[in-house]
Amino acid sequence: MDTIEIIRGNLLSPLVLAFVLGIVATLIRSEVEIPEPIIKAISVYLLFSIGLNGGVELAGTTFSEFLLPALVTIALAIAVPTWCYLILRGPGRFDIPNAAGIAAHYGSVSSVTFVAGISFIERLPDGQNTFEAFIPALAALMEWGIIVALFIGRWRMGATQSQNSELGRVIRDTLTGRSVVLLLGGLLIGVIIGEQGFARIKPLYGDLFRGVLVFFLIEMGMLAGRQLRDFVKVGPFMAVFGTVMPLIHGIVGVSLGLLAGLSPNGAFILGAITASASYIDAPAAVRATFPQANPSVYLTSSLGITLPMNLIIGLPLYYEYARWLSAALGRM
Amino acid sequence: MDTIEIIRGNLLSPLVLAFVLGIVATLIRSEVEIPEPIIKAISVYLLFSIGLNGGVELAGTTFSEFLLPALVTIALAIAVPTWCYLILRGPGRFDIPNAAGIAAHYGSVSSVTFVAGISFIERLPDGQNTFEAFIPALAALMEWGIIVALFIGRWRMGATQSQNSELGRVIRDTLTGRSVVLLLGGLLIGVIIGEQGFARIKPLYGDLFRGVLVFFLIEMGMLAGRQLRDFVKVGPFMAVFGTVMPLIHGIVGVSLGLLAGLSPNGAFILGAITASASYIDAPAAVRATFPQANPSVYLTSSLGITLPMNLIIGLPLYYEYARWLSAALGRM
Amino acid sequence: MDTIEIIRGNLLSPLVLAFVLGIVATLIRSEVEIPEPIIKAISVYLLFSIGLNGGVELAGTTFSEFLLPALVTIALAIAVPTWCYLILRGPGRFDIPNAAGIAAHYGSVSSVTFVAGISFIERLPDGQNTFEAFIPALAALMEWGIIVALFIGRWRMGATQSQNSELGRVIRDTLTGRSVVLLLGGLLIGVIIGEQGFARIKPLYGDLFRGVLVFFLIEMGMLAGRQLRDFVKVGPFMAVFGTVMPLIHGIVGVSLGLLAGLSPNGAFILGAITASASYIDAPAAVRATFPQANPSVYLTSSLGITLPMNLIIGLPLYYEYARWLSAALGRM
Amino acid sequence: MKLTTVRLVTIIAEPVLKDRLLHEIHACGAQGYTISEVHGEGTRGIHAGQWQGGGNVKIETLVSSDVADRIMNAMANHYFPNYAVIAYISDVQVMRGDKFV
Amino acid sequence: MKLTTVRLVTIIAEPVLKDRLLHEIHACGAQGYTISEVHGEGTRGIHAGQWQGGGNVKIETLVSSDVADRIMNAMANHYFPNYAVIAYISDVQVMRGDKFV
Amino acid sequence: MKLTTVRLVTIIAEPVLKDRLLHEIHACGAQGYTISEVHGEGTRGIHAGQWQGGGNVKIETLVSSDVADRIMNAMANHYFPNYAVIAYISDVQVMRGDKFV
Ligand SMILES: Nc1ncnc2c1ncn2[C@@H]1O[C@H](COP(=O)(O)O)[C@@H](O)[C@H]1O
Ligand SMILES: Nc1ncnc2c1ncn2[C@@H]1O[C@H](COP(=O)(O)O)[C@@H](O)[C@H]1O
Ligand SMILES: Nc1ncnc2c1ncn2[C@@H]1O[C@H](COP(=O)(O)O)[C@@H](O)[C@H]1O
Ligand code: NA
Ligand code: NA
Ligand code: NA
Repeated sequence: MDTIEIIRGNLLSPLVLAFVLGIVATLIRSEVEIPEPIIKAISVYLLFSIGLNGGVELAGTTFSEFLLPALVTIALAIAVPTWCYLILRGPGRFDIPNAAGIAAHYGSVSSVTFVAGISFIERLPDGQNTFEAFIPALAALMEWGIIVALFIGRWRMGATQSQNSELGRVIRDTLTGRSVVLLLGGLLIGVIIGEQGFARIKPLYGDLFRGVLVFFLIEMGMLAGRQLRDFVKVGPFMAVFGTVMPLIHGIVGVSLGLLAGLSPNGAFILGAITASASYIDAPAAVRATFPQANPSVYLTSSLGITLPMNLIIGLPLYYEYARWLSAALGRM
Repeated sequence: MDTIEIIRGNLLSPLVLAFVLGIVATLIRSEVEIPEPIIKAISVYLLFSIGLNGGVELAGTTFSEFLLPALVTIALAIAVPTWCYLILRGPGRFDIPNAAGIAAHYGSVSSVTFVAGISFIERLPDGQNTFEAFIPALAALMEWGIIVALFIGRWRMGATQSQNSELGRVIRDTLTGRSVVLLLGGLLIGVIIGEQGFARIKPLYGDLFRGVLVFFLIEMGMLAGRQLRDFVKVGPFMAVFGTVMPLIHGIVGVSLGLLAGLSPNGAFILGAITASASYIDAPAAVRATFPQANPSVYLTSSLGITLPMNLIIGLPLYYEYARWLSAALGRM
Repeated sequence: MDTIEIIRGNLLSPLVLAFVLGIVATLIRSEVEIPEPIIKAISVYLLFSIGLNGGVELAGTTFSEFLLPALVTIALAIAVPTWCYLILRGPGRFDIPNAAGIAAHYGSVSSVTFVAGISFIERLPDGQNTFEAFIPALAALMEWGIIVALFIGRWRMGATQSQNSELGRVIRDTLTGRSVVLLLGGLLIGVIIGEQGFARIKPLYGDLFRGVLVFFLIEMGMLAGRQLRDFVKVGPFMAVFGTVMPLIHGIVGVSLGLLAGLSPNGAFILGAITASASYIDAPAAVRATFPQANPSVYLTSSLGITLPMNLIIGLPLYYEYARWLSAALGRM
Repeated sequence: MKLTTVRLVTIIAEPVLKDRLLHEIHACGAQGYTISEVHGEGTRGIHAGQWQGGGNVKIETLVSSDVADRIMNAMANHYFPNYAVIAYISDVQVMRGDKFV
Repeated sequence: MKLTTVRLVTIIAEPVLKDRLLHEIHACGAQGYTISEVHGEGTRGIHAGQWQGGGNVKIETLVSSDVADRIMNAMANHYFPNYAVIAYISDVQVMRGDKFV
Repeated sequence: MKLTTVRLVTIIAEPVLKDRLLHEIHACGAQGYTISEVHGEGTRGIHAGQWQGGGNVKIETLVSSDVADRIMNAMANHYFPNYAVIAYISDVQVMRGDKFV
């Protein structure tokens, strides 16, 4: 009942409504267009803001608080793509490149889902809307999932020299990728400038955040809408995979997060990260390493199925689960 | 005297000054450039904001309050292009495609004039700066004027089958056009999220609105400035048409608005919408349906003559007239 | 000690940190990308904001207060390029086109350094963070340095007719250039609308200013980073020239500013303007007038050496010097 | 390496025509196309897209000689009279010619 | 369908030259042009537009053989020595050849 | 005015290939290149860049006949099988042919 309330609250939040507006606009073939440079700039802004806000709060966090969640995140970045790969190869009957390619998507992070998860928390009443300041660093660590998946694929295929050099390039690109640099760079700057330095730039990086995210989600909805049309093409297996796996990953992420000592809110965000499927960094990396893999499959499932699923019902579910499990553990 | 004060106040508002700066920059061939993607994104933002703000206020409005103004707006969307067409064919001596093309422009809505009208009201002191929340829906209805004009033209020409299919496409495009989707989508989202949901995105969609509009008007000024140079080409008839017709439409729109029960401010905005000439949707639709019509004429008159006229002297006039007529009616 | 504190404070300001983030991102070849249209729009915004804010404050300034600083600025716009030219021809052993080209850069204004200087002041505690409202007009005057340098070059080369017509075009372009139009246009609009008119657009042109500047500086850092790589190519003479000349110009600018009656803060900003080297208007003008001059030299030195130098250590130095000299003069 | 010659048809048109032209070339038998945003000036005055930055679209399509002729005829009949549009053909060499015919 | 052959002159140049080149080709007799934004690299090092994203402009103009020669000569005399610019000519076929000459 | 004929190789490819293709053509002996952003459709379905606006890159390079052959072979061997990419060659005339060989 309470859960239903939370799901309803999420469904009727400006974020999800904007996302749905975007989907609808695409389905009725309306010509609402948010130009690509704007979208690129907004994603830089969102990631940098999240880093900054985290950094400002970070003061006082000890390394030991961070250590366990970081290890858990690394474990997830190894385990999730691996087990996705196995499922896709086994029951999924995909060949190696496709299995590794899809695993790379589900093993890494969708910035939109991540940002929406943070915004989900910030929407809560005061006192219930805080989470660990180092969360952006966890999101950066989770990007490693891409590398793990590609590595598995390469290894199973017996890669040639030239393909390995391509993999080397992908590893470098992932480590210096946009999200990683902006999240960690923002975090560091936030730590250095502190509350006081942040105050003067807060109108942009704090007050506007949610409004900009709503704007961004109109475009994300249009993107997802375009993929939705290809829904049928991915086949029943991927339709189920794209809906069920994120739910499982979300549950696992939340659980491990709580066990690693994260607050319920922090564990919720870790769950959202784990559940999310990348749709920017992973496609580029997979295309470069496994050109044989079919982009229709991994793009349609991550953008057309998993992204809407996570935004619309995933987030409130992970949140409720985090609260429930935390209460249950507290009672133990 | 009071009217002159209002005109002066409008002339010296940041909006009109930014517009004039844009015109001047173009005339001295300065290279101030606001890139196209920015302008596109800003117009999405402006329309969506207006929809949102309207939606948030809409709670409590009954359908019966909306009905009469909506009917009046539909009547205007039919009458204005029709009578423009007749004038352009008669005294104007234009051929059918040109007459219908120009009528499509004056029969529909310029988003800039609409947004500037709303901003005109919001600038007023508290207590005098409210208007009916459903106004964005009226603007969306008025877009139908394009279809009416094109329909008249097609009918008078005895259209071929293929041309009719083109008209079908234009009708669909108008109904699912950017302005309509953003205004109505924003309105709906605003209704759903209410005051409370809006509070967190207000820094973007409320506080920044006027500043962004000023920025936008610099570019609009440059656009109008470029058309102003072609002023001479449109000939004396269109120069008079582009100046006088909006004034008449403004007066008519305000009057009918008041009779339909709108507040003076609401009637003023309906007047501004009626007076305005489209310069985005109409040109595209006319070009697609009547390629024979000369774009120099309809673009120069709507952008180079009517837009500046409305922004600079039209708005304060319609406002004063709305106040005067409302007082006069009140006295009846 | 106090100076070191100020330098440290500047180094750890969000502005400089964002700039450094941009440099680092480039050096590790990260793909953070802020698209060009965004950067163009932001620079329009920054210049227009500065003009506006100046204009709003301008009320009450008498022409006589402005006269002496304006004359000093004009003197600097003549003297700085001239003496740069002589040094570059003499000890620098550059040919005429290269000497004039480089002089044009150091004789005019870098908007980033100018804006960062203003932001440096606004960061100070209340009561110490004001400066003369007409400062944007001084920056616009200083743009003339480009013309002076090109004029010297043309004169020394014995220009042909066609080359003179090119120079004519450059003069016109400089006078109607983006920075000049936006600074002066903003100033004028600010004067007209006053505090009251500004209040409603302040959320955009006031509150957001610093945050947007931080965003902008990420890109400027990437730009400087790309030039840094070419550092070695410019040779030892330009490396010294690019570091030392700005310092001298900063000292001279501050000193003359104080003598002309500017406040220490105002003199500091005049110093920053004088010290800065243009990297947008000057390159275009030089390329058009002296195609023989080598762009690697003037771009690398102004963007790769002088810009970071000014932002990182120049600004706090000029500020400290302004305070020190003002105190010393006060004691006389 | 075997190269075969195919026709490259280039169309430069005002943006309002984009969708219709793509439909047209497809109907004439083209298997693909490439579009870029350009702007320009010709003998016709202002056109409806011009205030949006003077933009035109350039459509390029590699086709067989027959298809090229069909496209040129369609252009001449339906577009040249009323729209700001030009079209031209050149010969280019490709590797797997059958991909384009 | 009658096709005539005209010359397509393509110029790729740093953006600072844009207005001058348009003026130049017009003076040589071109009736129109199409511009696109490109970027690239050649034998010359950095040029003044390069930091703005390495941008160049590509100007294409359909002209008669005479005009093409005049443009190439103007390029060789006024621009090749000091600027980052290249130019090349190819033959293309158009329908209404008189539009371009 | 002496004009020499060189080859213009045009490659249209999904953006993920950009850096590798530039490297490839350089290795084959090209002295320069020009890139533009385009989008398009061909016989292959969606590719990874497509959701980013359907973007492709178009790479043009003026080269000698030998280099053109080497580039086409490299394309056929390494890229045609798995990527959305096409390539074609045409002849163009330039003034200082030695700049491109
Ligand atoms: N001679 C030409 N060379 C290159 N492009 C041209 C030429 N003439 C026209 N164009 C292009 O075709 C578009 C339409 O031309 P027009 O129909 O002559 O106005 C122009 O905007 C240019 O982009
Ligand atoms: N071989 C080439 N093929 C294609 N484009 C070239 C070539 N060489 C130069 N360019 C283009 O022409 C511009 C100027 O070349 P350059 O004068 O050699 O620096 C470059 O930025 C490229 O866009
Ligand atoms: N027949 C064609 N004409 C022009 N461009 C084409 C053609 N076929 C493919 N292309 C371009 O090459 C890209 C890749 O094509 P494909 O490998 O067939 O999917 C497309 O996105 C188009 O930009
Ligand atoms: Na994941
Ligand atoms: Na109207
Ligand atoms: Na200077």
